Amino acid sequence: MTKSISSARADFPILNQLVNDHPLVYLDNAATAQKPRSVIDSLVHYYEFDNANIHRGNHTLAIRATEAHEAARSTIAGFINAQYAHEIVFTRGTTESINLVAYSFGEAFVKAGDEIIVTELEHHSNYVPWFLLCKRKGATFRVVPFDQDGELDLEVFKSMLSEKTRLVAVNHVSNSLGTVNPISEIIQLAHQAGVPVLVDAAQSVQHLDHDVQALDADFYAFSGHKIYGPTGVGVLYGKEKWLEEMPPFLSGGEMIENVTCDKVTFNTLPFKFEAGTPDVSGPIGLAAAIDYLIQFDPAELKDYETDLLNYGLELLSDIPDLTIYGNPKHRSSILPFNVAGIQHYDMGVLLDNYGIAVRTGQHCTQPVMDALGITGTVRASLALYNTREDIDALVNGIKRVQRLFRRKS
Amino acid sequence: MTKSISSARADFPILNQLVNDHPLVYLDNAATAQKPRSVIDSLVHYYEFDNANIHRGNHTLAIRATEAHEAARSTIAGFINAQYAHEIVFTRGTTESINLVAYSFGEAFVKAGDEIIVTELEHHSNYVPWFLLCKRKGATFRVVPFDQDGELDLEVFKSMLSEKTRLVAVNHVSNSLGTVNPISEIIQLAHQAGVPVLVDAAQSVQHLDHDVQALDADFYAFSGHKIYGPTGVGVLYGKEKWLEEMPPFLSGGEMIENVTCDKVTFNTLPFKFEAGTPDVSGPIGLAAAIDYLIQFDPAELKDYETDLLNYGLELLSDIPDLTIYGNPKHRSSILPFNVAGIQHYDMGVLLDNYGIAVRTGQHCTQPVMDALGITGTVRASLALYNTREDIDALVNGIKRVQRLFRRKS
Amino acid sequence: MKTIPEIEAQFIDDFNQLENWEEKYDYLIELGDSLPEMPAELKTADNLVKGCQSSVWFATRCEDGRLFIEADSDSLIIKGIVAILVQLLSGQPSSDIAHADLTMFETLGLWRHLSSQRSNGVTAMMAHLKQSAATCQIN
Amino acid sequence: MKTIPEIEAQFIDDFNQLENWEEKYDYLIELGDSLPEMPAELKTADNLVKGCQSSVWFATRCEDGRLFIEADSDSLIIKGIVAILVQLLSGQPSSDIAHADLTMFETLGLWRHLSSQRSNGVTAMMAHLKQSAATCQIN
Ligand SMILES: Cc1ncc(COP(=O)(O)O)c(C=O)c1O
Ligand SMILES: Cc1ncc(COP(=O)(O)O)c(C=O)c1O
Repeated sequence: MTKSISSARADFPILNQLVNDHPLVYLDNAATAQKPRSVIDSLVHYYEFDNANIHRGNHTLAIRATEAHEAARSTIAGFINAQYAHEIVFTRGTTESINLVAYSFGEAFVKAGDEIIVTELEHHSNYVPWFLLCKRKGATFRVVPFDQDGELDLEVFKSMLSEKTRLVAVNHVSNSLGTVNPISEIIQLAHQAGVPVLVDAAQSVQHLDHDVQALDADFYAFSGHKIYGPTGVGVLYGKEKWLEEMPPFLSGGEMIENVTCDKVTFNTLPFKFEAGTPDVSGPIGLAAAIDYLIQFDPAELKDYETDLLNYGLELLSDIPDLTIYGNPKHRSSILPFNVAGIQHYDMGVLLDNYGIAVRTGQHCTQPVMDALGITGTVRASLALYNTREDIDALVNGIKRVQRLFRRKS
Repeated sequence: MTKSISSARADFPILNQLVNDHPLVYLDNAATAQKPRSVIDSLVHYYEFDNANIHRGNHTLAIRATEAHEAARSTIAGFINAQYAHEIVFTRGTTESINLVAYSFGEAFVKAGDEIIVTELEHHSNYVPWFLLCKRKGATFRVVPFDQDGELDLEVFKSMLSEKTRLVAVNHVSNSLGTVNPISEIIQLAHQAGVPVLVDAAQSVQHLDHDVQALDADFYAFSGHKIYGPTGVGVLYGKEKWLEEMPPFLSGGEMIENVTCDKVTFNTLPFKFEAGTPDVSGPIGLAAAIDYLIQFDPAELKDYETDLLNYGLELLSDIPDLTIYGNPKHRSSILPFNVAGIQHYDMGVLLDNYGIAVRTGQHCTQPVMDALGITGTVRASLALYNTREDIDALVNGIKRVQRLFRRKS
Repeated sequence: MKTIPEIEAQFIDDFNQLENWEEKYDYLIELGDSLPEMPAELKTADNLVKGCQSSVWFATRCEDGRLFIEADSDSLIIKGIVAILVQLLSGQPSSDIAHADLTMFETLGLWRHLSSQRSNGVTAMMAHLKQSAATCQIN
Repeated sequence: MKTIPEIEAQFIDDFNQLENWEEKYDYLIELGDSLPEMPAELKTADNLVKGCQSSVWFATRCEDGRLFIEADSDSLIIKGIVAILVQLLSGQPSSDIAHADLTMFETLGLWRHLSSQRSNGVTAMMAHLKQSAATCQIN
């Protein structure tokens, strides 16, 4: 028996509160998702019973903590269908995962004259590290544009791929428009040209397919906090062959095999990339989040989220003076809009007074905003615990803000 | 009224358990310390009421989370007496803090022919990053040796300081011997030569003075998990003038001011060094740990911990065939030893069967072990909740293990 | 001309008389509406205040130790805040501006948004104005 | 010669008869004591197993598809484990070694230490031996 989606909401303690005298309507899930009770409990259990430094301890707590931490690695490997658990490197989040690859893959494989391809739809975290890598190495930074529907221009992408290309870095879902990029096709095209692909899955792993072997992704990065897990933990998946060939990134305890005065050798995967005492509890909480998520039937969950998004798109498009941004063939969980005459910041602040949490501004995607010729958007973003009532509340809130502003003019 | 030290133990839920049918005796505090109830509660409260992505949100949860996170920064700045809160950069731990400086300070200030000075007493985390930096830059890696008491040779240190020296990296307390290094004197000598100093405070901040301005430390690094805080959060303090002059380390969201196709500018301190969604809850838990710690009278706490250490040294030195390593003038909270005929690993495994948690092996200080000509030690290490009864249990445990082995021979 | 504390007291009084947050925002937006229009040529990158989520421009002019301020924002809420700052500070002796603390914004009971670290800009705006005030001397 | 599973069953039996952990360790250390001494010249860096907290050396010799093992450790507990491995595997057909799973160590009920990821070395030791077995062919 799978868990029913309607039972989800009650599992998230934070949702059961008043904000500014209104029941909280949390629609800022693309920024960070809330945590089910079981995730919070897993952290409490860890600190109340098992906390110890891991991997090199011989006492019972250290062994329990190590087992829990490494079981979490296996859970996560299973969830994204990695071939080996040691292809899972724990990081602080998507941003650190991408930086790790930019530094380490960059050191090993990128030199002057080479090219890196990203897209105009990227979050700064999948844009700036590559931009800076190119600057450091004298490589060329190439950006695939998107069209007015918010879709990547695959013809331009194909024309950019060449024997100079060292890596393609692209998100599966855009965090500002919600575009679902044709990630399998992009990976196939890149692989035909012999180029590896890093997938920024920060906005997709919690909603869409996440089978790294089916996708044939070379690198796959995501953040725990956006998939109902704790803050401060993220994942870098890398194919074993790449991770083996890459030099370490951070150095220090844990990632060392041998240190003498004039020579240092490194530990095996994944520890080579995990210097210092890890965030022991973070992965444990993340595994609890995944255990929570996989209780639902994936097809049912996807239908539910798609239905909710479409309901939102429909209701929002009925609001006068409201513009929805992008019109991609496939969109995931993100509703980006503006209302004429009301700045996005003002909309956010005023909605908050009705207890409605949305995000406003550039969403760390300045190139997207520049391309659209706007300073920002209001972004409502959905999670599995959201309901049609949440959308209704949002729509009502927008209308009330419109009335407030209309009174003024 | 300050809190009495004897009341501390009851605040740590994990300590109240049986391990292998014996009450847990936790003496692995240098590896990681346990967490008081208030720290665990602060995490639960955060996730049950305030969780949100921070800094750019305009809704109530985002504001509450931002306030809590930034209040934590101020608490920590106050605790170590930093001049400005923006001199506090959050990291995953001491290791990441040191790597940040090695990369960023290294990029800005270290070139071929320059020299970096570390000591033979360093943890790998304050050794390998400098070793690798020197290799990358063609700089010279210099190591101050220690003598048979486990004290650094300051004459050698003085003779190494020159106009080629770019940085001195040294721990305040050695994690394998417990030596309290003359850190003020080292900083003064370095400053006289115009050289900045990074203090690895991983083993000192929880026990000894930690006033960065009084010490005049240029950089100061420590881990939350060793000072009763959560795993996965650490601190890098840097003097404003250094942090201002250093280039960013990781890049992506949060640390960006402006991104266009051909130019990227960076945010102000401390955000320049904090790329991506931070571990929001980690610093909140760390601040709760500091709030817990400062309830005690510092002088009383120091006396208590010194007394406990001396009690341990006294009792251990009465055990036949037991060697205590090092004999420094000042030692802090660490009891390193071996028993003749019993390998450290065996001692650790067997003590665990009596519920006693110690650490065994090299303690990520292979150069120390090499200098002592041993493969490792048994290390018991103390925290504020330890008691004389814990030491008694350790001593009894050692004697029982000795008997077990004596039966065999 | 009234002093900064006097004007502050007046604003606190005004806001206290408003019953609910809708009325307060109404009043704030009205204040923004009453702000004299800022010439487009003054909306330069230099006059843009960093650290605000919305665009906020301040142009300052120093006359014999007094700072005169023109300002604008693309957010009507922030424009209201900006209008309060202009009414409070524009034409005041620069030394008074340098010493103003403006904790008033916390007591208006309106926008926790505006007092918090980064989302707001009150801090950033004040820092910007204080910097201008610092270079504005009596001659 | 008994097969690996037969010897395994014997060890499980032996350990089950011991009453408490002290006795089990006693027995383990005895097993270690009975291990033929390993010549010092075989304790090379190549023969040192990586991933163990204590030093563990394995020297292997292939004779007509059978793997012969000499071993030592500076830890008496690990030496006991090593002795079990030698009794189990030394002289066995290399293909049997390649397929041995040695979950036995989990059922001995002694050392959670030894079954966990890194602190132990049983995994590392087995990986080391399986690698040697893989190159040991019948000729
Ligand atoms: C002296 C010293 N430096 C650095 C570290 C590394 O700290 P962490 O592993 O928390 O990054 C430790 C702790 O293991 C330590 O004891
Ligand atoms: C598409 C995308 N990539 C990367 C990131 C960065 O993730 P994090 O801030 O958790 O490192 C985000 C989230 O903000 C995102 O939405």
